[in-house]
This record gives sequence, C-alpha cells and structure tokens, in this order.
Amino acid sequence: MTDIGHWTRVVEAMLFASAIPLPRDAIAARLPEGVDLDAILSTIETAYAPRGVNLVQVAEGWAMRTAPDLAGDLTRAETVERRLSRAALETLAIVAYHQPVTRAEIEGIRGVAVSKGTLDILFETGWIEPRGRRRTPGRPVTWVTTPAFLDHFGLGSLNELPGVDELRAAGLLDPTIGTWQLGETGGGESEDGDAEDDENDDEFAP
Amino acid sequence: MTDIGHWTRVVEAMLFASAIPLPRDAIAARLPEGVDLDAILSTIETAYAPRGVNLVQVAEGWAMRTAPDLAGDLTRAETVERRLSRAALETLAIVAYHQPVTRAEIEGIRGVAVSKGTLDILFETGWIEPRGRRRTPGRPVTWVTTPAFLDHFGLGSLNELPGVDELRAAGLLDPTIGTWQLGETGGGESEDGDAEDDENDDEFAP
Amino acid sequence: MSDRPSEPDDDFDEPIVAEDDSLVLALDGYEGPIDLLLSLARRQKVDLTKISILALADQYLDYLARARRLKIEVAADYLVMAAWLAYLKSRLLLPDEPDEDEPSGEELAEALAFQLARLEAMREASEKLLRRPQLGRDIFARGAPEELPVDETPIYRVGLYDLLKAYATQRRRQEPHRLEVMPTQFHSMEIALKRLTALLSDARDWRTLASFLPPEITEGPLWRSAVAATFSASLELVREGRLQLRQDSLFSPIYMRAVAARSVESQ
Repeated sequence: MTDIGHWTRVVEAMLFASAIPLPRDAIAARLPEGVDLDAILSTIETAYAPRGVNLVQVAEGWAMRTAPDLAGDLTRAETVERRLSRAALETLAIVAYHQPVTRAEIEGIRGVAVSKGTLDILFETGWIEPRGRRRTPGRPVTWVTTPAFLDHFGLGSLNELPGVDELRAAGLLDPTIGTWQLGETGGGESEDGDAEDDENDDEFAP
Repeated sequence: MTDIGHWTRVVEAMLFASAIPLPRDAIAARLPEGVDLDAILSTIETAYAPRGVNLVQVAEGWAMRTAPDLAGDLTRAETVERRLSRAALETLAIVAYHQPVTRAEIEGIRGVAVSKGTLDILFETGWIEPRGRRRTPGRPVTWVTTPAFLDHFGLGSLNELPGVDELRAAGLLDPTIGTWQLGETGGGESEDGDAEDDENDDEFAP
Repeated sequence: MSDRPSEPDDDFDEPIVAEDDSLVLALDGYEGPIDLLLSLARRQKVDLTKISILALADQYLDYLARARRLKIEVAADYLVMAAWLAYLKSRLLLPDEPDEDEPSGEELAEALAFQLARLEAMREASEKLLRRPQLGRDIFARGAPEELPVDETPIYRVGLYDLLKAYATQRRRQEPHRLEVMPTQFHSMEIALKRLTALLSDARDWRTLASFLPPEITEGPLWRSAVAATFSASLELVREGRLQLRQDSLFSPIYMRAVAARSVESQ
C-alpha cells in the first residue's frame, strides 16, 4: 500500500465518498485527460480485495461495499427488513428476467392475476419502475428493474442475473410464447419491439 | 496490505458502514473479548494514511474520511445557470440608462430601496462597477456599466441602447394594466402617455 | 452467516405434505391451477421438460375429484383448468384430425410443459436472488457519504430584451395610471321586455325562461345579462297580469306562460 499515485487516491476518495455506485463516466469526468481510469480501478480493486471493504462493480457502476463474508459479524441495519411475499418475489424475478414486461405478461407466466398491490410494493421498494408502453392495443405499461435493484442484489448488470444465460439458452426467456394454450386471458398479448421506429406506433400516443 | 486479520477487516467494515463516528467503546462492544482494538485501530490508521481515505479520530470517535489534501482535486467546477431577480434586472437597466448613478439615485428612480446584495450580484456578474464618487455630501459611490456589459448584450456602445421613443415604438412601454371590461380579461389595450419627453395623448383609446 | 441462505425458503413451503397417496388436500395453499399443476409435476420427480403431461392431467383431475368428494370448495379457475385438461387428454389420446387452425394435442401439451418449466425457472431464480448477499442486510454501503465539493460559478442568461423590458416596466410603474372601463355589452331590460312581449302570443303553454332568450346568445356575461333582463322583464309582465311564472323548487328552472287574453280582458 505504498507509493499510491495521486489520481488513484482521488478516485479512491470519490468512491469512498459516495454511497451509491458511480458510473465510470462520472468518475472519468472529474479526472484530467490522459489518466488511465481502468488501470486505477483495477489497482484499487486488487488493493481492497483482501480487506473489510471491497471495490465492486454494481448497477453499471463502481462502489465500495463491505466484504460479503463479514455479514455475520456486522450489526444488521436497524431498519426492519422487508419480507416480500412469495407472489412479490416471483413477480420481481419475472420483471428482472423478462423485462420489459407488462402486467398481463407477468400474469401469463404466473398463471394467476397479479394484484396491483404486488407491483406497487415492488415499485415502492424502488426495485422496479414502469418504463414505456407496449405498442399493442391498450398500450399497456411495461415494467423494468431499476439500478437500485441491481445495487441491492450486488449485480453489475442484468447479464449477471443468476442463471440468466442458461435460461435464455433453454428458451425460457423467449417472449414470443404466450399463454394462448390455456384459452385464457392474454391471448392478444404478443411481443412487440420497443423500437421507436415501429410502424403504427403513434396513433395511440397521448 | 496483505495478511489482514479477520477482526481488523470487521472493524474496517464497521467504520466504513457507520453513519456516525464510532466511539472506541462502541466498537469494542461488538468484538469478542481479547481482541486488541487499539492495535487494530492503529493498523488501520497506518494502512490508510497514504491513501485517498484516512482513518481519523474526531471528538465523537473514529471515522473514515476522504483525505483533506484531495479537496482541491475532488472539487468539481460547475457553472450553474441563475436567473437575475427582477430587482437586479431593473437596477441594471437603470445603471445602464442613467450612469453614472448612485445607489440613492437608483432608489429614487425605482421608488423602492435597493439592497446592497442586488448591487453585489450585479458587480459579481461583471456588468457594473463603481467609478468615482459624487461631489455631494457623503461622497456616494457612482456606478457605471462595464465593457463586459456591452459585450454580453451585444451593444457596440451605450449609444446603441434604444431611447424611450424606441421602447414605446417596440411596444415595451404599453401598459398592460388599467383596462377593464365586464366579465372579460385581457380585453383591450390602450396607449399611455409618457410623462417626460412626449406630449401627453390623453384622449381615450379608440 | 452460513445460516443465511436457508432463511427465505420458508416462503416456498408446499401445501402438499405427504409423500404417499394420502396427499393433503389444501387448495388454499395454491396460487391458482398452474401453481397446483407445478406442485403435482414436481412430484413426478423428473426434469420438467421430460414430464408426462398425460399423467399430470390425470393427477390434476384426480386431485380435484378428491377435493370435491371431500366437499372442499373448488374455485372456478381450477374447474376451468380441469375442463381444459380433460380436453387436452382427449386430444392426446385420440388421433389428431388434420386441422390447420387448431394446434395439435402434442403442441398444446408442449405449451403447457413450457409454461410449467418457465414458472419453475422463475421460482428458482427468485430463490437464487434471495440467496445473494443483499445490500443493507449482508453488505453495506458507506454509512456517512461525503458530498464532493462543487465550485459553482453562476452564469446569468439575460438578453437585451429582458433588460429593456425591465427598464420599461419600472418606468411605467412611475407613471400615473388610468383605469379605463371598456364599453360593456349587455342585454338590457328594455330589449328583453320587447322580445318577451313579442313572443307572448305564442306562449300558451309553460315554457322555460331559457327558451325565451335570443338563441344567438349562448354564453358569457352577455348570456347572464340576458337571463337577468328577461327575468326582470317577466316580473314586469306578471305585474301587468299578462304572464304567469312558476318555479317548482329552489334553483329549479323557471317556467312562464302567457295569461289567456280573456282573463286579461276580465280584469
């Protein structure tokens, strides 16, 4: 831990100062040109790896976090931990793995109606948020997960969702297969691109 | 930074995660007996001394803080857009049209007191500056506009400021108050005379 | 901390307790027919992709039959699923008729298997997520974040127009003001009286006051003045005994009709 470069110290201070992950660009914006940020981040990551505090890549950014193996030795946060219902957890997983996803699509996957309260709780927790609308009749709202979700579960990006590659390979995240076979709701619910350049988009636009 | 003891890591994580400086006793209370806390704190202090974050002892206890010498490099220069208050804008206009002018004279023209802060803000913008003093009792400072003022407003010289006639021609001196119609708002506009260097056209508007 | 991962699993207790045939019937524990199907499928103890949909359909129908024998109330969606599974069974057992519009029995079974597998995958995924170290519970962020200093340089966006406008505004404030009242358009009582008198001959039956208003006046102060003027005029005509007024209750419409010529004469 000797001979630490000046800009390494500056980056270290920035990372320590922030409670939320800093996007790489936000760090770079405070550094002079020519400073090799990636090398600096890598240096810091290595230096802290054995310590009680680590540099981790979460939610598309960088953050200092206590080492996960110390969980048992650290006093839990005073806040009462929110126990999510099984329905809420399943819904959260579906939003995470199938996003952007409409409520009807969630219901199609779960096979039961999703109460509005379930989405509200997840929204209130700050883990999911509505983003855009399907370009299908009714223009239903689609839901996505937030950076806070990634941060909470220590995920660098959505690609780090547990087992996401296997699920994708098995076709289980394939959005084109709906619930038509049960002759129930959601029949008309089909996948549609989110691309802004879709045709007949705008007729229902507010 | 190798071979860090487990309890050193735990103390490090505690100090990092705490919202408030931790008194020595509070840390000790969370450690098993026999752990040499002073040695640990000293180890951490030494380890972080050259880094971007330091362990410091403040009145309330121990805390991690970004290194004070980095303040300059952590400071981000930002330009923020501000709106000039109406008072400031009017004061600026009066200085422009009536310079050199004292604060008392500005107040006389505006009909209300001019706070020192208003002149300070204008001085800070670099658009006005004090030049000389009136040869009257109290020898008050007189204010004039600067070349930066001309520059900002795209004026070649003070002579290019439009005269009162031109302001009227541009509709800027039209009163918008003083017209009233039953049940209507913003109904008619009427001309209003200028007291100083125009004949009064006192007839009612058509 | 090694005790951590097992904790959330309580949420996933299954309502079916017994391993053997004496399965405990508790439909309340299921979140709908798909959930029940998934639980039954898990009992086949095979990879969900290799599951026998036919066997599964039988198990489901059997389960529901037992529930009904035990007089357990079965919600409609379970019965809908039962009917659909019975249909699926028939499609699977009977040779497929070549019909291009309808999916084959195998396709239906595949789709159901897919749905079960997908839901199972999402359940596993949510458990895996929960097993991860979580922020604020297992790992912590900096407790006392420091705000990085920002050196703010204010810039003022003011145009020449704003400056001139400000000057003009403050000058205008110094000048004497005049309150000018614009000519007001209103419907006078004289006009209303004239109009009402003219219309009187046609007003044998009760008509609302509004129907006597000039049709071209529909809104605004003019309309309000017309209502007021017409009402005043009607009072005048009542006083003269030429008109009758009626209002059934407070704020309800006002009706008026002409007094028959005979009665005028008789006065």
